[in-house]
Amino acid sequence: MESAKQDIMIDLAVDLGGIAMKNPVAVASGTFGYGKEYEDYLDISALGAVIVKGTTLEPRSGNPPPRIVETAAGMLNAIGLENPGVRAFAQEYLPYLVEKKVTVIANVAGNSLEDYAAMAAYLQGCSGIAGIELNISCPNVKKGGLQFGTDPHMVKEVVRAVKAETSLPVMPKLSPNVTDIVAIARAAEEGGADALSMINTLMGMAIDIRARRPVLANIFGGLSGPAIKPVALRMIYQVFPAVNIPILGGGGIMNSNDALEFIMAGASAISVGTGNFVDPQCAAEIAAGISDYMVAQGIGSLREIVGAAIQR
Amino acid sequence: MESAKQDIMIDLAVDLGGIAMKNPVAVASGTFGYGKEYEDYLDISALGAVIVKGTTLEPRSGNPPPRIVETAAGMLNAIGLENPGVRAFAQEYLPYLVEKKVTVIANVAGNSLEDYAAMAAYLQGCSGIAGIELNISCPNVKKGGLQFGTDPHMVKEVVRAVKAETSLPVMPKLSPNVTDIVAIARAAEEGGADALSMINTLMGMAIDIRARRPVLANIFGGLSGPAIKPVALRMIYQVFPAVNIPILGGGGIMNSNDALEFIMAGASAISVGTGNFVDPQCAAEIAAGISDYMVAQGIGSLREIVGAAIQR
Amino acid sequence: MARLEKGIILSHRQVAPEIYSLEFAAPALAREASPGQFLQVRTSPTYDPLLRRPISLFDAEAERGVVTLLYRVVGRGTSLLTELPVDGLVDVMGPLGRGFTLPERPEKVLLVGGGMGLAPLLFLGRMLKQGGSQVKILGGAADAQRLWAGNRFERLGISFSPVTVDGSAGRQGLVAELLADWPELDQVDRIYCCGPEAMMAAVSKIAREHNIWGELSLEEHMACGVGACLGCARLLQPGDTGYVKICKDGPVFNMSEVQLFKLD
Amino acid sequence: MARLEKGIILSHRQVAPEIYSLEFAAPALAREASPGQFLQVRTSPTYDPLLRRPISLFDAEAERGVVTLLYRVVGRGTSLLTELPVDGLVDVMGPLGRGFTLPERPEKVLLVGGGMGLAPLLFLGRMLKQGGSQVKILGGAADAQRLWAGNRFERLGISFSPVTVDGSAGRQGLVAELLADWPELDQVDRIYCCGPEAMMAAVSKIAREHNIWGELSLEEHMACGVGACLGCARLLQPGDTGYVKICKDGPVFNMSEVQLFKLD
Ligand SMILES: Cc1cc2nc3c(=O)[nH]c(=O)nc-3n(C[C@H](O)[C@H](O)[C@H](O)COP(=O)(O)OP(=O)(O)OC[C@H]3O[C@@H](n4cnc5c(N)ncnc54)[C@H](O)[C@@H]3O)c2cc1C
Ligand SMILES: Cc1cc2nc3c(=O)[nH]c(=O)nc-3n(C[C@H](O)[C@H](O)[C@H](O)COP(=O)(O)OP(=O)(O)OC[C@H]3O[C@@H](n4cnc5c(N)ncnc54)[C@H](O)[C@@H]3O)c2cc1C
Ligand SMILES: Cc1cc2nc3c(=O)[nH]c(=O)nc-3n(C[C@H](O)[C@H](O)[C@H](O)COP(=O)(O)O)c2cc1C
Ligand SMILES: Cc1cc2nc3c(=O)[nH]c(=O)nc-3n(C[C@H](O)[C@H](O)[C@H](O)COP(=O)(O)O)c2cc1C
Ligand code: FES
Ligand code: FES
Repeated sequence: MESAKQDIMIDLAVDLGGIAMKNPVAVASGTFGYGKEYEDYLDISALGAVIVKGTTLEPRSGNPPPRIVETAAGMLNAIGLENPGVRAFAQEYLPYLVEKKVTVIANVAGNSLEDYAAMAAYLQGCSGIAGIELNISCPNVKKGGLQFGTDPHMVKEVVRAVKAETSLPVMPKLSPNVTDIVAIARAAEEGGADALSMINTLMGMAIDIRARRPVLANIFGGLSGPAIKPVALRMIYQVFPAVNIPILGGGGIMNSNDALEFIMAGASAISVGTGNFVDPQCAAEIAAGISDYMVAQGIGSLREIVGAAIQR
Repeated sequence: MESAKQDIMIDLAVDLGGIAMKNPVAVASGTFGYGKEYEDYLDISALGAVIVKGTTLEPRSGNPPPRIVETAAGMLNAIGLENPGVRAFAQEYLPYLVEKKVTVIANVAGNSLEDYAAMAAYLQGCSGIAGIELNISCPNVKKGGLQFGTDPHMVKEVVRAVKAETSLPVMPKLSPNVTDIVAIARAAEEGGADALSMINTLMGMAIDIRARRPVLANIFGGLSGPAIKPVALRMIYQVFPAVNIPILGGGGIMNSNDALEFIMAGASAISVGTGNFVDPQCAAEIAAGISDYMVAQGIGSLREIVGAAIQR
Repeated sequence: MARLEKGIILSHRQVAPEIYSLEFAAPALAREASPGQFLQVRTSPTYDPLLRRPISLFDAEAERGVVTLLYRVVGRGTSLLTELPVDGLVDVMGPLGRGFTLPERPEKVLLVGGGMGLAPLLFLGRMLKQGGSQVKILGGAADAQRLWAGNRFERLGISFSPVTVDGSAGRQGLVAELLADWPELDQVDRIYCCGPEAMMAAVSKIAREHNIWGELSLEEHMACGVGACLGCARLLQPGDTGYVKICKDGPVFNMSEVQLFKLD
Repeated sequence: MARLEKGIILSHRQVAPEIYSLEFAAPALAREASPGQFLQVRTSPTYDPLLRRPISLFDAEAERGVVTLLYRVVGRGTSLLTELPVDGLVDVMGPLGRGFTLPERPEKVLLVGGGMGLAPLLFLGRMLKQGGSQVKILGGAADAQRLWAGNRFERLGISFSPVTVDGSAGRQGLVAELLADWPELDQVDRIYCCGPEAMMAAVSKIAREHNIWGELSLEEHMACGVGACLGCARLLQPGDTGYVKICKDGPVFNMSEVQLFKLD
């Protein structure tokens, strides 16, 4: 028995709806910049995927500060999608990642269906992008953002519009701020989504009692980190049996045990966001930890345990 | 200036939609039993209100264990509304609270409109109850519970049905697991709610990776504690300008600074739940802390700062 | 009366692999506690970990006003606990729960403890001896080191019969096996037992077969520790309609009430 | 190159009310750091507090391989930090950010520090002296005790002129007032400044009026510390269209770039 385990060939590679990942660990959009920021800390080409900071059609300067505030086992952010625009991204930041042979997933946010479609069309022409994550759930953009992600019909439409413009795998990122996550997930699948990214941040706020006003200039921000893990797991667990496309799971993942919880809840791969801030090497450590677990348990492919916790 | 502050008369009493509270600090349903459990630790008659464990028309034995699990800065519970039924509550547990002159708020949960109405009618006949909190948001009851709290129409109906049976103040407790909390709050107000209790737990889960199954026998549980505070604050902040009835705010309150955040977000009074487990004296300490703050800031009535953080 | 106390730590040291002894001043607690009760211990001033941890009273010396806990590091809470410095404070709630039932007159008593299950038995042994009972203890653990508590029983004049899985002290095997072969079993009036559930199941079976009155101590994850949250629910017998609360109805139950079907 | 390191703590003590000095072994860090840079320090192994805390390099001695931090306890993170024991490890990330610009040839330099703003100036003073510059420092604080760092400057041969709010050391008043009256101001080539924003605003004004080149160090709340999260944004001038990131574009900026309009 013991020796059998040692002989096992571990295959860490994941096909996330057409996005080929070397291992199941991606870094989440907005928490890893464009990769270069973390190059001193880990070998970014060894990551499963780098999901770059959310881009918009035109450059955006983002929200005024304060943009972040720590909360119990979490943090709120209201960056407001500061980014140089999709063209500058492709010209100035993408080449570095391509040179490093990183699996790059672009993350796009728009104010309208047309914005999304235009970005998809533009990215279709850029080589070196493995897939597109649709940020339809950013709580920090006042116009558009939130609506797309909370209405099943709009979710379907935006996915459809993007799919019409690109042959790249398309992965909408679902907002947890909804009554019925399954309906949203099904709508995304119907729209042609190749995978689902779950979850984005919970909408929250903090108040500065000395100043008697919200801490964040934007008032509301997105809650991330360990605090939200139970909610993320629950939503993935609910969605997994309801769809036939793979799920990229995330929300509070800090170590490989957390990652395994997500996988057993139904995630085919996972993303690390806030965890990068706390430990800039944690994405690499999580991949190693998953691999160790597979060896120890005699699991050849992660597929064997995706959704293993689902009670039928 | 300084001397003026010293002279100020602090009035801690709160009228929560007809529920007269000695001070703004209530203990949350399900976290304080029927009061007696904590009598060794604090003077329960000095609390603003004791909201007793959720009761149902008939006794319920609750969910099988495990019923609770700790999470980062929070916990999940799936008690499943274990309780002796509304009659046993009134006969066996209420007299102790009445004798102690506690402001008692009953918390009722039903499987149908009729259940709620019947309990309201029954409680109308019991003396010593200051108000009724409607648990329309318990995520641990499979039938009914969740639906009521997530559909504005149902919320309005259940409040209306209860109001028709009782002259006691009625306070629905809103579920945070919704896309649009403002719509739910407005519906409750339209149904005749005298106050709103916000928020109940977020629906979450945890997975036992060793057993490869959910930790809780019930699979899902309600997330409470400091982890959810940012979400609770956000929802209260959103609802406060949209309604004309007072809000009992709660979700992760552990100390008086937390409580003041809720008050400035729009809560007229607050409830402490999970905090009681961590520090059984914290409800009393929070009331004292609020009072100290008022003295230091020269605030005569809490009303002066309710909603003070709202940006218009 | 239970209370919330911050006790000054008098000593805190590792006594065996993963096992620590924590001694603190808490006169009222030491006076009022009875064996088998437990404390809810705060392991960190922050919100992670959030909940208190239930730990039995290893010893409570009313005269000295001192309480001792014996705990094993198993996770984050207990591992943070090890960092509490001597002269610092430990934040505890208690005494909680229904402890062991002491005999009204002196009896022949056998204590049976496995692993950390030895923890609640020392204080019990002290009180039984005080009441004039004749007390012996069978203690099982992985190895000799983890039977460190044995000395403490001997010091109370309670003869300690060790059993270890690796045979490094006493008989090799399981404590229930030693009990089954115990020569004086038929003279025993009472058995008090604490340890892994499989062990307690085996001990209960032996007690039942020999018609010996017995009590055991159960564990469940807890939030409040006072019966308010209904989190520590347990079905004592498979067919029961209601759940007991380990923190309030227990942790100690009569062996006849409990049918153990949960294996560790 | 920045790195993630766990440094062995060599000394850790309170040096003034609320102020602690933490010295640890980190040879690579000490070698590569430059003055004005900072570390992101983990204050707890749990998730509350979650984020690292930015702390300046008070000193970095390449030869000894030792880094020193000087920090004030203001909240939960820094208060947990005080509990790190000597011989234990401190988990740091760095060196981070753009530090002070050192002159290419020896110059007449004035350091101006207020409160904890003295922290990044010692290492700077050391490097300036090493480069042959003539360095003096004006240091302000609430009282004499909180000017503990003054000695450390003196030891480097940097004359320290104290100002205290309560007059318990040096002139009574604010450090910017001392600067305004500084007799040799017109001979000064450079001013490096760190402290409360109101103080830095006053110092910048004086520098501008006297046409003195100057740098100052800003603070913002941070998550990543490496320019990835875009959390530590700041508008340097009221009309700017873009936000700088304090962690990466700063924390040090030229006084001419910054218009301080945020008062502490
Ligand atoms: C009545 C009672 C008395 C106890 N007496 C002792 C004692 O004297 N010495 C001792 O070493 N241990 C004792 N335990 C077990 C002790 O409570 C757990 O080992 C401890 O809670 C583990 O906490 P952790 O944070 O280190 O582990 P983690 O696994 O990180 O804890 C996670 C959560 O699970 C809970 N938990 C984990 N294991 C247990 C358990 N066995 N029982 C209850 N809750 C658990 C924790 O309290 C926490 O809420 C007792 C348990 C009970 C119920
Ligand atoms: C580049 C830089 C260098 C610094 N160098 C030093 C130093 O050498 N010595 C020193 O004592 N302090 C220094 N500070 C300030 C120090 O970071 C804060 O005092 C510390 O983060 C407070 O943490 P806390 O948990 O104790 O306080 P809390 O108020 O509980 O912290 C809550 C949150 O706010 C953040 N925060 C609070 N105050 C500040 C602040 N002034 N700047 C940035 N974030 C803050 C914390 O990091 C945390 O995320 C520096 C700050 C920056 C940005
Ligand atoms: C500072 C910050 C910036 C973020 N920016 C984006 C973004 O641009 N686009 C996006 O889709 N998600 C963004 N997110 C959300 C994360 O990608 C991730 O979904 C979320 O933080 C939950 O995961 P975590 O708990 O591991 O951080 C951001 C999160 C943080 C903390
Ligand atoms: C163990 C437990 C049991 C609960 N039972 C009930 C209940 O019976 N009825 C109800 O309306 N809310 C119940 N709640 C929710 C709390 O009343 C409160 O709304 C929630 O825990 C959020 O507040 P907190 O973070 O302060 O705990 C329960 C919460 C916990 C933790
Ligand atoms: S732990 Fe709350 S009822 Fe037992
Ligand atoms: S702290 Fe993340 S960009 Fe500066």
